[in-house]
Amino acid sequence: MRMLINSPETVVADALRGIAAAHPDLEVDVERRIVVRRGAREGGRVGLVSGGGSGHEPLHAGFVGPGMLSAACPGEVFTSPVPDQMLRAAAAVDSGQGVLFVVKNYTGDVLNFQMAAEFAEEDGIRIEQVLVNDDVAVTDSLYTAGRRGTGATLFVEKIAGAAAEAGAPLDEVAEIARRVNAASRSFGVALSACTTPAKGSPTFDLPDGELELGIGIHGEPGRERRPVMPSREIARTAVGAVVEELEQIAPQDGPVLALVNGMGATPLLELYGFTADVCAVLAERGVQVARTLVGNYVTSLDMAGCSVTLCRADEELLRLWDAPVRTAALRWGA
Amino acid sequence: MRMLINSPETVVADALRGIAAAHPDLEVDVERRIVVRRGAREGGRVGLVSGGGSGHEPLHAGFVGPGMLSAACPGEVFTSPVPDQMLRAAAAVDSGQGVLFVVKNYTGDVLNFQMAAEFAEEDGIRIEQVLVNDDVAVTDSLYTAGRRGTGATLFVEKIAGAAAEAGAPLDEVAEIARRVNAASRSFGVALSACTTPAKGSPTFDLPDGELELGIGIHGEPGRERRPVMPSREIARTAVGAVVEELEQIAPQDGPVLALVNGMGATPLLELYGFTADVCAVLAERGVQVARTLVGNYVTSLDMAGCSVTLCRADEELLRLWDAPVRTAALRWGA
Amino acid sequence: MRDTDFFRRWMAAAAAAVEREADRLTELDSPIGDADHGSNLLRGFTAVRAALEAEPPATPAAVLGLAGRTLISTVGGASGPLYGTLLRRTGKELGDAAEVSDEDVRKALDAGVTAVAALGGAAAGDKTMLDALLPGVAALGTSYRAAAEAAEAGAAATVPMLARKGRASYLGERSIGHQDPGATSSALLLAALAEAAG
Amino acid sequence: MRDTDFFRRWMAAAAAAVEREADRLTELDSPIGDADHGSNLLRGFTAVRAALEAEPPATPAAVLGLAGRTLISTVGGASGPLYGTLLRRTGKELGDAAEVSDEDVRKALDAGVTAVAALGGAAAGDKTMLDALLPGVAALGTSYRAAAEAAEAGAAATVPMLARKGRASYLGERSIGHQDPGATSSALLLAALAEAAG
Ligand SMILES: Nc1ncnc2c1ncn2[C@@H]1O[C@H](COP(=O)(O)OP(=O)(O)O)[C@@H](O)[C@H]1O
Ligand SMILES: Nc1ncnc2c1ncn2[C@@H]1O[C@H](COP(=O)(O)OP(=O)(O)O)[C@@H](O)[C@H]1O
Ligand SMILES: [Mg+2]
Ligand SMILES: [Mg+2]
Ligand SMILES: [Mg+2]
Ligand SMILES: [Mg+2]
Repeated sequence: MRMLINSPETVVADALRGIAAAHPDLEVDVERRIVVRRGAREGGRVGLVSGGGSGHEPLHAGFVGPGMLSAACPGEVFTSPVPDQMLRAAAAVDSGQGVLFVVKNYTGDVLNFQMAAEFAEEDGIRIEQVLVNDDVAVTDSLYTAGRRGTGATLFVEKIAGAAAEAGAPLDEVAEIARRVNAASRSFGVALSACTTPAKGSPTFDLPDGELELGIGIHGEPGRERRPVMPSREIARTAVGAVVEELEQIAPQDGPVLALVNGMGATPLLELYGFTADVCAVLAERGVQVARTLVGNYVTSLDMAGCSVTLCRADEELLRLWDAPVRTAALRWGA
Repeated sequence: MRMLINSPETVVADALRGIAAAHPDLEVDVERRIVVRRGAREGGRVGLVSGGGSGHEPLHAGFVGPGMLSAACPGEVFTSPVPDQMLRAAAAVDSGQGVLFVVKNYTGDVLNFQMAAEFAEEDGIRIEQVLVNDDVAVTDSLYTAGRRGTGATLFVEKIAGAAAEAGAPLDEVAEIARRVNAASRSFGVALSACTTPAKGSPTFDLPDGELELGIGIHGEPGRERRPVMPSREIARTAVGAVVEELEQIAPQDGPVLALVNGMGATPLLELYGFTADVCAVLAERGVQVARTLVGNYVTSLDMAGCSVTLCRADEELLRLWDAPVRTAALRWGA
Repeated sequence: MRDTDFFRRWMAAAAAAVEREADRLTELDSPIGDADHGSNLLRGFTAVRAALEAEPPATPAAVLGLAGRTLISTVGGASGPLYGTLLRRTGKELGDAAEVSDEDVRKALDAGVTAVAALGGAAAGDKTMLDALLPGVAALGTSYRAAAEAAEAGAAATVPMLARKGRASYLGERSIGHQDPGATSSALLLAALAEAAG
Repeated sequence: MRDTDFFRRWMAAAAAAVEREADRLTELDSPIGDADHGSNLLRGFTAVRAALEAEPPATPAAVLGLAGRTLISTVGGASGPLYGTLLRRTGKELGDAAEVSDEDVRKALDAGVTAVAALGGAAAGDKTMLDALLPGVAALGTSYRAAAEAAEAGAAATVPMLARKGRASYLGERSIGHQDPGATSSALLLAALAEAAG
C-alpha cells in the first residue's frame, strides 16, 4: 500500500481539512461533508450543487467558486454521497432562485440525489437535476444502467456555472446544462488499475504490457483488454469512439471543446504528448477544436491512463466556457 | 512499461507539440525546444528564463506567461537542457533589459546554463543567474555538489516573475530571486520510484511497505529508507526537517508561503489530507502560514510521494506572490 | 408473534454478519464493481447498531424505520438507498403494532422488496441484490431458514449472469463469472433474520 | 605521428562503444543517479558521428573541436559540458598541426582533463569521471593500451568510494558500493583511443 494517508476511514475528512486550510475562499464543513462557495447565497443566483464519490479530485470540490459550483458534496471514496449532504448543501446555497443538481449517471448517485431532491422540495427549495452520461464505452439502453457520467461533468459544471453566475433563471441553467451533456461524449483508457484505501490493493489485475479500453472512473476494468499501444494508437481509438457517437447527434458540425484528461498517475509530460496525438487525429477527421484543456481533472485515484471528452459547442457555449471562473482547480479571467 | 508515449526518443518533442496545441498563448519551437511567452520582448521588461530536465511538469513550461517566466527550455527527461536552448531563449525574450536565468542546483544545469550565459554575454545580452538550492535532505558544503533545487523553484519563478512584470531592473529582479531562494527550504518523500521512458522500469526498488525520505526530483533514492508511516508522521518528519533549517536563517520570524507538492502519482485526495497534517504540524510549531499552494507542480514523472517547501515571506514577497499570474499551471488575478 | 426485540436482534445479527464478511463483500465488488460494498455496509450497520442503542425504538416498525433512515444517511452508493428503502418500506408495512406475526413479516418484506425493484428499476436476472431477495422472500412462507437458504442459492446463481443494472453492467460480457456483491449481502441479511428467529 | 584520421577513428570507436554499452551506462546511473547516462551519451555520440561525416574536419584539433561542440549542443546533463570541454580543450592544445606525436596527444589530454576538473570542481576520489580520466591519462606515457587499462581500473575503483560530486553525492553513504557511470564511460573513451591506435 503506497498511500499517503492516516487511515482508510479518515481519508475524506482529512482531505476536507486540507481543502479548508488551503482555500480560505471556501466554507468547508468537515463534519457534514460539504464544501460551499463563501457567500454562495448572496447575489440572488441559482445554486449549482454537485457531488459524488471521492477519489476523482479535483472534481467536485476543486470546482467550487465564482463561475462554477456553489457547493460540492464528497462521498466516501468511489461511493456516492448521502442525501443529507445534498440537502444541506442545497439549503446553504439557495437564495430563493432554486438549485440545480449536477448528477453523474451512476445508480448510487442517481438514487441519493433523487432522495435529496425530494427532501429539499419538501423543505421548499426548487430543485432541477441534470444527469451527466457521456461515456461511450457503455451501452445506453432502457434495460441497462445507461452511459456513465465522466469528463463531461467538468463541461457541464463550468458552462452551467457561468450561466448561473450571469443570473440565468433555474430553468435556463438546467436547459444549458442538459444541452452541454447532450453534446458531449467521452472515452477512457487505463494503463494501470487504481488502489482504493479500503481495499489497499489494485482494484483489478492489469499485467504489464496490457491496457484496458473503455474504463470508467471508479477503478472498474473496461470493456476490453489489449496489448499496450503507442500513444497515437490510443488517441485514434479514443477519439474514434467519441467522434463516431458525436456524429450521430445534433448539431453535427461546429467546433468542439476538448478535454484531455489524466486519470491521476499519468505524468503531465505524457498527457501533453497524448494531446498532440489527439489533436492530430481530430485534424485528420476534420473536427475543429475551439478550446483544449489538458490535465488531471476527473481522476480515478492513482490510476495511470487518460480520457478524451469532446463537446460540440456553439457560440453561446463557447462564450460561457470562456467566462471568468475562480475555483481551486479551474481559473481564468478572474 | 505503463506509459502513454510513442517512443522514448520522441517524448519531449511530442509533449511540446501538445503544449503548442493546448496553449495558443505560448510560442513553442518544437525543433529547438523552447517555449516562449507570446510577445515576450514587448513591454521592455527583464526576461526570465528557466529550464531543466523534462519529467517535472508543469515545471517549467507550465509557468511561462505574464507574471512568471518569459521562456522555458525543456531538456530530455531528467537531463538538463543544452546551452543552445538557453541562448536562443535569451535572445527571444531580451528587450535590452537583460535576462535572469533561474537555475536549479544540479551539476548539469549549472554547467549548461553557465555556458549559455557566457555565449549570451558574448552576443551582448546581459545575464544574471540565480541558483535555486532548497533541499535540506542534501548536505551543503564546499566539498559537495551542494543542496538540490526543488520546490522553491516555483516560488522563485513566481515572485521574480512578478517583479519583472512590474518593471524592476535586472539587478533587482535577481536580488529578489536570490532572496526568495535564501528564505526557502524543502524536503521530499517517495512512496514509489518513478519510471523513465529511457529505462522503462523503476529507477530504484522500493518494496511495498517502505518509503524513501529525503528524495530529490530525478527518481534518485533518498537519504534513508523507512517502513511506511501514516501521513501525519510523514508531515512531522518533512516539516521538522524544513523548519529546523529555516530557523537557522534570517529573517527568523514572520509567516511562510507553503507549497504542498505531489510528486506525480499521489492522488490529490491524499495530498489534501497530507496538507491538513502539514498545517497541523506548522501550527504546533508556531509557524504562521500566509498562503498554501497544493498540487502537482514540481513532479518526478509517475513517482508517488510529496514534498513540502516553505518560504519565509515578508510583506514585499507576499505582495509579489499575490500579484496576477497567467500561465498554464498557475493562474490568478488575471 | 415477533416483538420489537426480534427486530433488534435481526439488525444486530445483520451488523455482526456485515462486520464478519465486510472484506469478502469488498473483494466481490472488486472485479465487477468499485471495491466498496463491504466498507459501505460496515459503515452503515455500525451506525444502525449505534442508533438502535442510543434511542431504543418501541415498535418493530420503528426499529426498521430507524435502521433504514440510518442506512440512507450513512451508506451512500447504490446499496444505501436500496437497503434503506427495503427496511423503511418493510417497517412501514408493519404499522404500529408491538408484535407482528410471521405472515405480517413475510408480507411486509415482500412490499419492501417490491419497493427496491421500483426504486432501482431492476428485475430478476439482472444480477443484483434482487436475485437473492426475491427467492428469499418467496421462501419465507416456508420458514426463515428456507428463506435464508433460498437467498444464498439466489446469490450463488448470480455468478453466470450478465449484469444489466448497477456498476457491474458497465462490464458487459465480462461481468459473467462473478458473484454479485449485493446479492451476497442480501443473503447475509436474510441469514441474520433466520438467526434472530432462532 | 597521428593524423586527422586517427582522431576520427577514435571518435568512431567511442561512438560504437557508447552504442554497445548505452544500456549498461544507464543501468549504472540508475541506483546512484537518474538513469540517463547511456541515453545521454548515445544521443551525443550519434550526433558526433553525423557531424564528422557531414563536414569531415581537416585537422586533429578540428575533429576534437567539432566533436566537443556537438556534445555540448546535444547531450545536456553534467556529462555534456564535461566531455565537451574535455574534447574541445584537448583539441585546442593540439594547435593546427595536421599530424601530432603521441607525446602531443598525452599533453593535450592532460590539459583536457585539467579543464574538466576546473569546470566541475571535482578531484580524484570524488567518484566521478575524473577517477578514470586521471589515472588513464597518467598512464598514457606508457602506452594507449596501458591508459585504457588504468582507466578501466580507475572506474572499478569508484565502487567503494563515497560520492562527493554529481547526483550520486545526494545519496551520501548510500552511494558506496556502486560503480560511477561517468568513470565507466571515460574508461570506454580511453579504450576507444587505444583501439584507434591499433
Ligand atoms: N438498480 C439496482 N437495483 C438493485 N440493486 C442494485 C442496483 N444497482 C446496484 N445494485 C446492487 O448494489 C450492489 C452494489 O452496492 P455498493 O457497492 O454498495 O454500491 P455502488 O455500486 O454504488 O458502489 C450491487 O452488487 C447490486 O447488488
Ligand atoms: N562535478 C563533476 N565533475 C566531474 N564529473 C562529474 C561531475 N558531476 C558529475 N560528473 C560525472 O557525470 C556523470 C553523470 O553524467 P550524466 O548521467 O550524463 O549526467 P547527469 O548527472 O546530469 O544526469 C557522473 O557519473 C560523473 O562521473
Ligand atoms: Mg461505490
Ligand atoms: Mg540527467
Ligand atoms: Mg460498490
Ligand atoms: Mg544521469
